[in-house]
Amino acid sequence: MNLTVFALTGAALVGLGVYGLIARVHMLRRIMAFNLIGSGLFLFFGAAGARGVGLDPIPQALIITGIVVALSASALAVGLVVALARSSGTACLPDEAGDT
Amino acid sequence: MSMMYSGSLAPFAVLMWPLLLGLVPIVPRWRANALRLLPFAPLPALGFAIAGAPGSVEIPDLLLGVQLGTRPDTALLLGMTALVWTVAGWYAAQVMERGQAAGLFASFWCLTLAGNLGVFLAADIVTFYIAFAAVSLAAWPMVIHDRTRAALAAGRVYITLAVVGEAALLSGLMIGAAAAADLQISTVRAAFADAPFGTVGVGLLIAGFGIKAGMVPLHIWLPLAHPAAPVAGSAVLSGAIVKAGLIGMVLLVPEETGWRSMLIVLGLLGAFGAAIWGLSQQNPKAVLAYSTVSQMGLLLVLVGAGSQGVAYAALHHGLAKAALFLCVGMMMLATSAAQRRAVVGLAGLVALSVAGLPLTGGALAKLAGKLGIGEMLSLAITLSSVTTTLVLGWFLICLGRVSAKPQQTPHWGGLFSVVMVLGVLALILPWVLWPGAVDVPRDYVWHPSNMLEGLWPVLAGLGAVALVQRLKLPAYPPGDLLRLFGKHKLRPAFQLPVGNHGARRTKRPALRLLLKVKDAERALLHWPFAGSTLMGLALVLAAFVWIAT
Amino acid sequence: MTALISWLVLPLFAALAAIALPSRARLPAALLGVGLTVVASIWLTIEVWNTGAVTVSLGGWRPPIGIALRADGLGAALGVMTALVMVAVALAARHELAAKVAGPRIGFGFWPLMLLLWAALNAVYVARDLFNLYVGLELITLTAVALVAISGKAAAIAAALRYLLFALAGSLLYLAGVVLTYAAHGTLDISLLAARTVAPGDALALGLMTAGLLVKTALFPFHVWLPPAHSAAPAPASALLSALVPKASLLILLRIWFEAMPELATPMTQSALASLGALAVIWGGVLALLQSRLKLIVAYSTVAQLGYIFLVFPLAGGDGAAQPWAAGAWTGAIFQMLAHGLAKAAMFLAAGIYIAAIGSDRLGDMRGLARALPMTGFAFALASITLLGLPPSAGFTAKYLMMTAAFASGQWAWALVPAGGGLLAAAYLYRPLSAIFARDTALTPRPIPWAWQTVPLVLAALSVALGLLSSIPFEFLQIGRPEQAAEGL
Amino acid sequence: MTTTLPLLLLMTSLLPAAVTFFLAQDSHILRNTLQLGGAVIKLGLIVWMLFAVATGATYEAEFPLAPGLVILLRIDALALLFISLSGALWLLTTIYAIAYFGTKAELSRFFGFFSLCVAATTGLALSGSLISFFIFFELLTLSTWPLVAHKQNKPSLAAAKVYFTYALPGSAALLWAIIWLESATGPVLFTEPPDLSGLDPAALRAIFALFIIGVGVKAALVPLHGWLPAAMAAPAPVSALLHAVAVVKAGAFGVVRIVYDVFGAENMTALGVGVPLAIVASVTIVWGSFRALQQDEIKKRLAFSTVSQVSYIVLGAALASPLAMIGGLVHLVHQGLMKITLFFCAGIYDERAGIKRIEGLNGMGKQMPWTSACFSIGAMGMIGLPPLAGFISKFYLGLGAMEAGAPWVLAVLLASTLLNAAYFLPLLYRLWFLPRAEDARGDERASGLVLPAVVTAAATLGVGLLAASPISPLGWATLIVTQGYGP
Repeated sequence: MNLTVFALTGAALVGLGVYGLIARVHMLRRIMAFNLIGSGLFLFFGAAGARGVGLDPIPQALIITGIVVALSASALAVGLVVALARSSGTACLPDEAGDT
Repeated sequence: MSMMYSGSLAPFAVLMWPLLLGLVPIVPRWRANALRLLPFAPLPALGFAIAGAPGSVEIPDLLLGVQLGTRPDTALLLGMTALVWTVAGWYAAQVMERGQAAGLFASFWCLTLAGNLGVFLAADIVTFYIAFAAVSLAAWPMVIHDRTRAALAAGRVYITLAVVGEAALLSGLMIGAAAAADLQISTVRAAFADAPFGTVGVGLLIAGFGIKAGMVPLHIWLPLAHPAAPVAGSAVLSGAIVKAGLIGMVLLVPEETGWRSMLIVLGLLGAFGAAIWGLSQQNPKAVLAYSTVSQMGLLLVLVGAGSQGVAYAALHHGLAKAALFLCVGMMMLATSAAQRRAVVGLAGLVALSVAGLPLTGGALAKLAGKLGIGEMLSLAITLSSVTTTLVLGWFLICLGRVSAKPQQTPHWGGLFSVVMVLGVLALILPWVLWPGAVDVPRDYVWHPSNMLEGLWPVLAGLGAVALVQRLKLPAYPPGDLLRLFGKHKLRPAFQLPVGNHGARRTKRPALRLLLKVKDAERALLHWPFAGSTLMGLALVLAAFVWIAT
Repeated sequence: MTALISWLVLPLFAALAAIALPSRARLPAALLGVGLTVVASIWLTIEVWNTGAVTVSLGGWRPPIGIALRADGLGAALGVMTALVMVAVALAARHELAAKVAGPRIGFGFWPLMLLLWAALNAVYVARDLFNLYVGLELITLTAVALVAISGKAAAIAAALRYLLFALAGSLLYLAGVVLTYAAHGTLDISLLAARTVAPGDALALGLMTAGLLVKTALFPFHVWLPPAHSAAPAPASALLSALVPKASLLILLRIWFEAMPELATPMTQSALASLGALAVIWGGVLALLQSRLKLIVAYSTVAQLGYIFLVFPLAGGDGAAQPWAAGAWTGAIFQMLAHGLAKAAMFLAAGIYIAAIGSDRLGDMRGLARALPMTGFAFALASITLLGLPPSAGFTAKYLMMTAAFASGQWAWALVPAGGGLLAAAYLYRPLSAIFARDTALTPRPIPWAWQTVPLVLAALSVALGLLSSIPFEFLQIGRPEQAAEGL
Repeated sequence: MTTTLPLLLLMTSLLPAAVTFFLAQDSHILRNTLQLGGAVIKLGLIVWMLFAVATGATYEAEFPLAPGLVILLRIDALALLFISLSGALWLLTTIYAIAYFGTKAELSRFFGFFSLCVAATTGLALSGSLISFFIFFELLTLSTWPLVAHKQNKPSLAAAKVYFTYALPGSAALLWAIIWLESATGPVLFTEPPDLSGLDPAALRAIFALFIIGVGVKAALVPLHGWLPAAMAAPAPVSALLHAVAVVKAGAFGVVRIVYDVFGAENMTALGVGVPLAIVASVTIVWGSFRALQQDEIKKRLAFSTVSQVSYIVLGAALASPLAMIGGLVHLVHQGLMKITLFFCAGIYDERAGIKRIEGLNGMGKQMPWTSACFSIGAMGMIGLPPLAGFISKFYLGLGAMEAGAPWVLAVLLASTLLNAAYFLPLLYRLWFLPRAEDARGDERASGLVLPAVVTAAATLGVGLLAASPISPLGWATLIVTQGYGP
């Protein structure tokens, strides 16, 4: 039962993330949305891995790896956003700077 | 590798000799005096003919297999041609001015001569065609030799018709050869009877030969070209070269064909029409040219009627007509009244012979020609003597009007005697050759009815001459039909339409479309759109897979 | 086995060394690493050629617990191509990106990133586990993005950021697919998945993964990030990005569709993918036609060239029993990957030489450069021949194999794509060529060292030679080829 | 030996190409030695092979690329006819080109592509399979482009562009046809005709059409001929090569191969595509001559005359009767000899006297007698005047047309003869009979230019005069037809 809760929460997070990723213009928001989706997926993953008899170690390993990857990705992204903001004065992509 | 040749090389040598002489002017130093060689070019052929044109040869590797040889009639004409060319060559060597142009003239003279001999020697159609092409096309430079406006205009008409004739002839020969699956002239001729498109083929042949033979209405080049050429050139053109067309018809046009009757009709048309039209000319050479058309018309009638005497008659005409043209030349060179009288005398004699005065070679020619053709035709031929006498009488009058040349020309006498020999031969030779050429005893000539048939038209003609001398004749420049059919002015030079070199095409609409593509690209770049499309695609793909499984 | 491992770790160590060592030793270390890795990849290739596909279970643990690596013909061939490109790029970068020329940031950053990228690519070529593939893919993406941004120019950063945006979205989709797959089957090993029983969730998983990979492969209409990114990077980086990076995600697509879940392939999806490929060919070609900067033309041509490869799905795919042409189509697609990799790298390196010579890659400024830099011009021309798919280049071999398969399988319409695409390529490559080979020289170029000029020439020549000697590579590619590729899905 | 000889033939032009590219601009001696050496060796090999093949020897070399992609070099009689033509003319063109360019710029590039072009032609002639034919066909396209663009000025670059715009779609069509056909029949070798039963007639007709379009571009069949007149912007040796030896010939040769070795005459007739092809060829013949009549630039006029003349070969192939085919095949050689003579001379007029337009020719006969004589021979041959080469071809084509029951072809030949005369005779007239312009200059002090023209002109005369001898092109063509394609 609690597994389903985890899975549903994961799904919800993913949904929220997707909305943010597409609808938001500011790059930092998009990065956060990306992390939201990531966490959602990992939550779901964990729930999926915890089924059946005993605990399946693999998802945990994978999730940890995934989190690391996502972290480094976010780091690079933030770095780029900062650089962008420094060079062009805005943290939005050139063609979207206009719309909010 | 098959053997080089079989048979005797004599005919081949006869043909090669002028070609070799034709190469002489290539050496600049010899160019100036190349004219001296002209009289010697035809000599081997002459000897060959006098010896009775013995032997034939086959050279398989040359061209598509060259075959040379003669039959009685071609042998006759071969000899005549050689004789005419010899005398004309002599005249050219004596009279024409030396120099660069002379070298060119000499080369083409020899080439034309070789072609002219070739049409009588060839036994396969390829060789024949080549000879025919040589004799037609190589004569062009001789026509335009003087470079006068008239000469250039004449040359233009000449070359155009010559090329057209060549093309027609080639097509005709192809049709025949394809049916015969062989290149022998005799075989090809026989094959026309039941060849696919055989009739067309024969028609094309007649057109090709007709142009050369001055058949009405394809004769238009002749009255322009013959007067325009230098005298020696006119002599060979009118005397010998036109016979190439004639022999072509004799050799290749089969007896049983509807075209024959057309030949007769056109022949008669030429025989009388041209003679009458000749009266409208002032230049004696032009008058002679028209008389050539009319005489060729007669010969064509004989061909159409399948007479045996064609070659025999042609022989006489060739000699006589060449002599007449040379007489014009002598007249131009004559200075004293005595010389002028002598020329007119000789010309008159030859003219009478052409008209067919009894006991002259011309009379014999006419008699031989009339043998074995219908009553009506022989009557027509007899009648034609009237017009012939008329036009030649008119020629003599014009000849008398030729203005004398102020200063004396060297050895006029020698030159004249040579011309005289030619003229006399025209009168005599038919007597000598009668036994070999005509298969009725020579006494036939003395038959009173024949004498009468020969005499009265001439007398009538003379009367007519006396008449026309009185009344004022209209004077036209040569080139009858060309002018009739609105060929407004004869242009000397070739002027060809020059096309535009392709206009630039503009491709603006395409460009506008491409720019639209660029805008679309910018839209795709827009993340919200791109992102949602991406999610959409993921689901669509999933849906596809889902549906399928 | 040793070959495989060293082939994987050598570039990694070299990358670390390039970061750690003092600046003097950096370049030698990097070049040493490149050299050693090349040796390793040759070694691996020979091993694969002799003994067939090389399989390694890390730490002796078999799947599903452990992780398996498997170097088959496809992976090894891509590995060799990568090695060639890497060497060429390294040689070119030695001149072009030397710290004193390009500034300290690039001088420092380029080498570790390049080696890291190499390690990641090799990992993807041999990984047999969907999640490992994910990690490798992410590593590739991050290094690639960094390479784009390395110059630090505003345009470059914006391009890099957009690239990252698309790429991350792609990885999330892929990851979601992976998670669903694991949820359904409890394993991510390709070989085990191939033997699984189909679950209802597979369709969605496949769709998500495919979509994610399409973005990273820059298939139309998700190609938009590629041209700005590839043209903003310094030329050697662009060479890596265009020649190698998209191939990784493409390879994963092939692995999933042909090895892991072949039974899910259906005519509709296959032709959907192929149609996107066809559109990419046209769209990329037309846009390349509209560009006035050499690097943009080359970048858009990448979009177009990648499109061909997607024809493999209907041609080598399609249900039905053993299909003789399937092998041809599959091999043709891979030939296209290899040929394009070599040729495109050559083109970008040539562009780099031109930029170094005249400081611009506008076609207008490049007029008559063939006179000053004939070898480079010749290299560009040779590479163009490959991209046009003219014989005897490898591009032609690929085109020929695909078209034959199209006719043989009765789907001749697909043959229109390579045929038309070749003409389009001729159109958009003609402009730079005619500019380079024009007579009047616009700018006076700076002298370029001979050694540098030969680099693109060799690469381009290789892309042609691959076609001339295509029989051996053809054999090699059949090693460990998935059955589905042999017989059709 | 049997396998190495084709390779050697290819190498005699490939190696010079490869080396020449990397020669310095001013190493003239080495470059010329390479070029001439290669040409001479090749010619020697060809002559040797002529005798060997006449005694029934066959040479074959095979290189498998990918499956189905096999380069097969094979020497049969037809290949030998084409290769001996290109071999002989290549030598002459090389001599001519060396004299023509002297010490001009970019020679290493030029001669590199020049020999590459000939290598492609050689490969084309030796190709024993469709796919290898295509490969060399493409190589030819690529190696010719730099030659056309050689001058690098606006017109020649434009010409080169036009050339590609025609050539590449053409090759696309060709590749399409090949793959379509081979997907049903498997790889097609010229030795045994493929089994066409797998394809329905409609498809076969379409394939045939695609084939003809593909090679028709190079053979300059109307309406695919636009590139050829444009390409006259190239230097004279290139035009000579383009029009007489390599490109246009490759197209015509391709038509012959496709008609007789891929489809086979009887299939072609059965499909009813022979007559349409013959009609296309006829239209080309007439239209080309007609356009030539409108040009007042010498080389342009010659170019259009090529358009017209090359279709004689196509016509001969299309009529599919033995005699017509002999005519077509022999014209492959004859047209080459005559047209190369004309282009050599046009080049000499341009180079030595600065004459580009026909008005310039006035009176040049006296100024440049040798050149003008050669030009006249070439022109008269084109008209088809006996006993020159052109006459022989025309004669056989005519006979073949009657044999094939297509008398309308005679009308085409007739028209073409007249048109040829109409656009060539005026040139001769200007050369020999019109007075020279006062400012006319020009000399023939470049024996390297004049000699090749003289040789080809002599050959034009010779092949006509000795047509019936077994060693003449006609003899060889007859051999080919009686051996290979006899009914």
